[in-house]
Amino acid sequence: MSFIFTDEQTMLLDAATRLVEENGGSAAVRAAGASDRGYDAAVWQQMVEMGWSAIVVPEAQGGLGLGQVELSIVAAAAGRALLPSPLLSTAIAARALVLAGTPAQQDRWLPQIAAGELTATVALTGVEGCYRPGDVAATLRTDGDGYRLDGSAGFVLDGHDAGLIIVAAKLDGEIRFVAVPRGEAGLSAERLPWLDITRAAARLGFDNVTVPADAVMAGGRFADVLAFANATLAAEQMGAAAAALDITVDYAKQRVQFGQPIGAFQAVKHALADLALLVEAATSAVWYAAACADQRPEEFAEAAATAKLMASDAIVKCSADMIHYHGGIGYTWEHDAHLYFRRGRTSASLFGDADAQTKIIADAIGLGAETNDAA
Amino acid sequence: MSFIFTDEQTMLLDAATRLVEENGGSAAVRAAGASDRGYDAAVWQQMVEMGWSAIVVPEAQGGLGLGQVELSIVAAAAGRALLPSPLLSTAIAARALVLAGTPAQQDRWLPQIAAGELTATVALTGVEGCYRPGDVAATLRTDGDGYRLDGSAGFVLDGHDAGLIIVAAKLDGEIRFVAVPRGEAGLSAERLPWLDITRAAARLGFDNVTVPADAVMAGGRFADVLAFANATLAAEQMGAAAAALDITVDYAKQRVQFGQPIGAFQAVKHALADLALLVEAATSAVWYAAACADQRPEEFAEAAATAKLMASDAIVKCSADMIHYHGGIGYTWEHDAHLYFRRGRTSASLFGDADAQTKIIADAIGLGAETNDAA
Amino acid sequence: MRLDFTPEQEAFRAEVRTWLDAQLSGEFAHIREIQGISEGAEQRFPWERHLGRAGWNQLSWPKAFGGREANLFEQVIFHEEYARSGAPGRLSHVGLELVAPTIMAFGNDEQRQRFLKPTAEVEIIWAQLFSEPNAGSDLANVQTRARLEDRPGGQVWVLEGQKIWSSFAQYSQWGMALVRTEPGSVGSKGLSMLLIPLDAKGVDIRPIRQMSGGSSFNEVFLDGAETAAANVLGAAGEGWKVAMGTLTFERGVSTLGQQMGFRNELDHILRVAKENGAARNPGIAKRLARAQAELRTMRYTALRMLGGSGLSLAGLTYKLYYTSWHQRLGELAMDVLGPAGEIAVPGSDAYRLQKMYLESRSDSIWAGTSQIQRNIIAERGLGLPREGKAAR
Amino acid sequence: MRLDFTPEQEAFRAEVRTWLDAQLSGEFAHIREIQGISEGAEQRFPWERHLGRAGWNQLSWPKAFGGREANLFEQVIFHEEYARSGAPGRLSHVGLELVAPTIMAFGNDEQRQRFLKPTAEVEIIWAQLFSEPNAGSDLANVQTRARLEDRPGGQVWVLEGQKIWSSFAQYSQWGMALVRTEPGSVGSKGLSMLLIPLDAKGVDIRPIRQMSGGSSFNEVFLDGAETAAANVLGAAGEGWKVAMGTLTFERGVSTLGQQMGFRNELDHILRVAKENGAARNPGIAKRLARAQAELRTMRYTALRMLGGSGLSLAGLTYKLYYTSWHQRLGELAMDVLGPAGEIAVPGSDAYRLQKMYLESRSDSIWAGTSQIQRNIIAERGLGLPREGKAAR
Repeated sequence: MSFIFTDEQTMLLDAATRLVEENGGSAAVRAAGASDRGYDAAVWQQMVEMGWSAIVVPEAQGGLGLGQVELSIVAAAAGRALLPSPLLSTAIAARALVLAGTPAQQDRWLPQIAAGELTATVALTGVEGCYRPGDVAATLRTDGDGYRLDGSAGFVLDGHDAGLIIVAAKLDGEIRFVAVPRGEAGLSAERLPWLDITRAAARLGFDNVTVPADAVMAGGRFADVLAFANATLAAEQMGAAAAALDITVDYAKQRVQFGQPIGAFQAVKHALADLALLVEAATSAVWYAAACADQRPEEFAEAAATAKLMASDAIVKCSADMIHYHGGIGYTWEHDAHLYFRRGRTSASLFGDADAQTKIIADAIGLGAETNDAA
Repeated sequence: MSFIFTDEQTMLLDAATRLVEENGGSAAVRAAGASDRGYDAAVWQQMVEMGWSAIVVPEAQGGLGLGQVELSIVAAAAGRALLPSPLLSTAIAARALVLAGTPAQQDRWLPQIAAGELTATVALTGVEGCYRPGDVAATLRTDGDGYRLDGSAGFVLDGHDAGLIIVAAKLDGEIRFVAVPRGEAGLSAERLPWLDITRAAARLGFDNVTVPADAVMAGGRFADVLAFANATLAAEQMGAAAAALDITVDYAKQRVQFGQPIGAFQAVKHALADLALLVEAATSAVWYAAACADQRPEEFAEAAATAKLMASDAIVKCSADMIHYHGGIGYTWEHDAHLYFRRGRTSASLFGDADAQTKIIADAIGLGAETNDAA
Repeated sequence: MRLDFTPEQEAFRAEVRTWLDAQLSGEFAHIREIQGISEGAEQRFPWERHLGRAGWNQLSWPKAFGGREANLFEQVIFHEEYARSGAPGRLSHVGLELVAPTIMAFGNDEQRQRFLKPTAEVEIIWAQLFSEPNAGSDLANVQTRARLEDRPGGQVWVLEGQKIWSSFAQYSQWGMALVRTEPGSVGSKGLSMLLIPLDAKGVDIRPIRQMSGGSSFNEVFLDGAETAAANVLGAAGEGWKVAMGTLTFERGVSTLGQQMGFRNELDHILRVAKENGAARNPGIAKRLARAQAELRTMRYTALRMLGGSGLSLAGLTYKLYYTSWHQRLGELAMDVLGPAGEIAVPGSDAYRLQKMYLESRSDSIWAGTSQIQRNIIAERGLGLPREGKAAR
Repeated sequence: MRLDFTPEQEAFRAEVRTWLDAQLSGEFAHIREIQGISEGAEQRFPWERHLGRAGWNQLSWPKAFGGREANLFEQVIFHEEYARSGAPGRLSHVGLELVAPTIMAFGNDEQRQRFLKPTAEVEIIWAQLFSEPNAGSDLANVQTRARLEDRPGGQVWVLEGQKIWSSFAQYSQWGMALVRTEPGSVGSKGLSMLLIPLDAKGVDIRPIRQMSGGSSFNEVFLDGAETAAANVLGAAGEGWKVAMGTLTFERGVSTLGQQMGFRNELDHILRVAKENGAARNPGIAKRLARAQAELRTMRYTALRMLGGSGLSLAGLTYKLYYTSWHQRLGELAMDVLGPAGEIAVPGSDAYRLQKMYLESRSDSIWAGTSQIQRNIIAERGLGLPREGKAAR
């Protein structure tokens, strides 16, 4: 049992922190978010060179074969600066391929992902953005030896740009993942005018898209893919929450009113202490979930839901208080507080909101039937 | 339109405040609550002499024919000191008689109540203490010219002592009130070991109790009686919340730590300011509900539920913080903080908890069907 | 404790309603479409001038200043009817609710004669120039300086400094500015309240883009801006007293109009919740019911505050209460919309409610932060001691 | 970042479990029935002495003092197994977790020799005598005085004053008292930490009845009580340094045992909620799930805090987090029970949970109020400046 990073993990954290510090910053993040792609390809190239696209890809497919702890380390670092990149979307897609793909599918796509030649994403929900199996709005039907895909998907991270989309679709009522490469006829993508302006999400349309039989994966891993998505997103949120707190603490030390730094007033001090509680709780929950992913799969569903719940609480509250304790300046467009605030709201609902996460936890403690009507 | 008391109401308030100050106090309240009766009969006699038992009794039956504002004035004054008396139970029973009783029933009972010769109470729920119509656990069945009453009732204020009990009972699935005098054969009463030690509640048993036909009242007023009960209880809660805040504010001005009164520390100051918000909100809601009772019956159900919700919030939070900001002393048996805290919890659930009140409000704003599963 | 209005008051209500209905189904029909506090200024000013010419803007003012001397209840009725009509809030709010009462209370006859009528008729739009980058919560820390200088036409005040967070200053002709007129003075001493023309040289007004995208606030740079020596409100050196007077006017009858705006927002959210099924989620339904309960409570608190005499505890708590309520309403709106609310297509429910959600974040900052409000409630309302001097 | 235990650690777990199971199904079977922190003292002391004689109380201590020098993980395992066994919390907590570490850190060899073994074996039960009526949050305001006087057998400290909130002092033979030994000194200067016998003349111990009905706390009146001159821990005048050392021991491995107690409470509430149908209320179900999530989180925070080096931010936040969690759990318990929970018949679910609900109200007061915790987190954890001196 150990609660500290290995030397390798510490090195990864240091390198990630450096990369993000060098490429983050308000202007760069805003410009990247507002660009057509939604991120800076040069920054992504740097991440690829540092091996981030290969972290969760098995060594057999040219990856690093590392775990959720390592993925969470880089996600948290990127989250601190809200640095846009296809890291999250691509890592979750890679996870989906590892979990549900056939060996042939894995051999086809994962080496390209590991090498940074291909970005990928997952399409897990309809346009309403809920994540119960019933909310999946893409449908597969058999057509000769293969299939056709119809319907739509919402809130697809980098969905207008990613080279490969792992789509959750219903086949005879069961959810299956299918790998749809960009450019497939009948696939349309429209970037959404999202509340979050530091990352891109798209609405996808599937209009009679041809899906060869060998593009359909095994079923039954929908909840698992969601859990990995949430565990990784939670790491990002935790990083963002910690940054929002740190920036606010720094401001409270410098901003003088009534002859002393506002951070010397108990009202401010105690509010910031309460935020520290949330950040520390998120930190504990995120690393616990990451460790479970790698070492205790039987606890992972609950741990991932817990991490998402705690990290959402932290980013939502820290960013709201970031605005407030900066005063008028914090309410301006030029200040970054609203970027964190926007990320707080959108990330809390992405891959399943607090109700969805508490439902998973309730299931784990035997309250499953009782909370069905709460979902 | 006017938002201030009339001269008569102000005089009533002053007199009530005086009576409560003269008869309240920690030792007197504790002794009265712990006595067999649950209150001090001499204090009740004073209240009777001041006309409190006659407030809501129509002039035709020897009462004062005053309204809910006047009743709330005396209830709030008693609430401040947690002064035990059959005021609340008797007033609600009188209301029930006015609302649902036949002229003969009113002429029989109300003059005795107004004169203070008879205390009364209402039995509105089963032993679980919920207040949906389905929770009524007393049943009427026809027997010759009259009826028989079976079943039980819980949380009956002064139920072991009151001279008359207005029992909500089901007759062919519909709720009817029946007037059951103490001493009726088959009526049993057991005082409950209640969390609230400054007032008495009992569990009643009905075992084949004879109910003459003329003891049964009109149906359909269950929700109305509950609304009056809650509006009156809310006034009491508001008084108690205001007292809990006042006592805590006084202590914060006197208790010195770190060289200054603790009330000079922003942390304490701001917490007490937040309590003031709750007390002011409760105050607004209570008087608004009282005015509606007398002047806008169509708004009364929602207003009473709102008053109960706001006043419960205030007493629950003020009393919890009363303990906390008194420090160790506030956690002792000898300090009165726990008396307010106990009253907070029990009064919040009495006559319907927060879920029940929000349900009434949701109905009023057209969300009725939607919240059925939340009740 | 009466809830009903007199027949005279009901007749007044009918008059207001009839007038508003006529305007809003006629010449100003388009005005109901305008949403958000920073939209449609070019259509709103003609409407607000129209209200002023009809006497509604100055309803409660003394007859000597062109008012109707309406009592509290008539004001309540007007604000209720105005909000019910769906017409937008006032861009001329600062002039009508803050500057005009200050001029009435502290101005001399000449100033009243000169400014009140054009203010009521929205020929002058006013900006409040109090806050500065280093004088936010700590308002007394004003650094903008004014000194008297001789000019051919007489003495003038010459101003140097920077003001910030001035609502609608980009539309204003005049500003009411709290400035330091005694060199070397500190804190609340040595300040004066000057009325300054904003369309003159030395004044540079720059709108600030707020996090919701719109621009209601401005920075105002004063670099040698001038105003006549006579344009001081109250005596020179008494600026702090005048400013404190202004701030008490913030809790006026217009709070009832604000509440009707809240009512409209809650009704909008209720409608969406019923339409999209969110109201079937028991947690959402409970929060909607609670929002309803608290809004009702707020209304009665406002009436208690306005109907009572002097500064009540209810009045002190009012701003903090609605701030917290409105921010929670913003969150509830987003939860009712669900993730779809994150996608804001102009004109959609999501667009309007998302804007409200974002804009509500400023509530706890302006007009005294929630921390300042709690200090005031605790010290003035509950009589708790001030902190040790070093900590103020 | 590893969650698994080594085979050696698992073997240790088996040893602990086997031993506990044997005792608790044998001689001490009745001990599992005891609930509440102020019940059944006469049965609990023999059990705690038994644990001491078997070496479990001093698991982590150096071998020189009779310990096993167990590492963190073995301690974690022991506390997990102990709590899982259903045996009650320790009345000897003060001696084992606060006094013994203080003696190890600040005592001399003679004191270690004399006190550690009997403390581990619960032959000495200790009271902590720090707080006073006017020294609560402001601990340095200690007024109890001690002066050295000559006696036939040598010099003794003679104590005058009053201590309060001493847990289990009614059972204690010795007390560790923070007293003022330099006449005229103020604040944290001039204090000493004395070890004093409580069964001597001049000591009057009066249990305080707490709002839940039980009596865990005591007032201790010292009126000429004496202790030998040698019974000072650390040097005379260094009492504040010693006291601060003691307070850091409060966040030890025993927090994990406390958490297992929380686990048992939550499991109890879950069982009741499933039995009485409260879990079908979606609002209740969500709160139960959240309590579960936060308890898991707390466990990992505790492990981070214990496994890290030095005083971490996680460690500073720990007490405030569990305080808030536990008080909310008390409220949740009552909501799960519904109004029936207000009727407490001894032995019932309502009785146990109502007691927990009432007792949880003290969590935010003792061992540093929540306000003191927030000051510490902000100043030591976030580096925020101290308030102006006058406000401290």
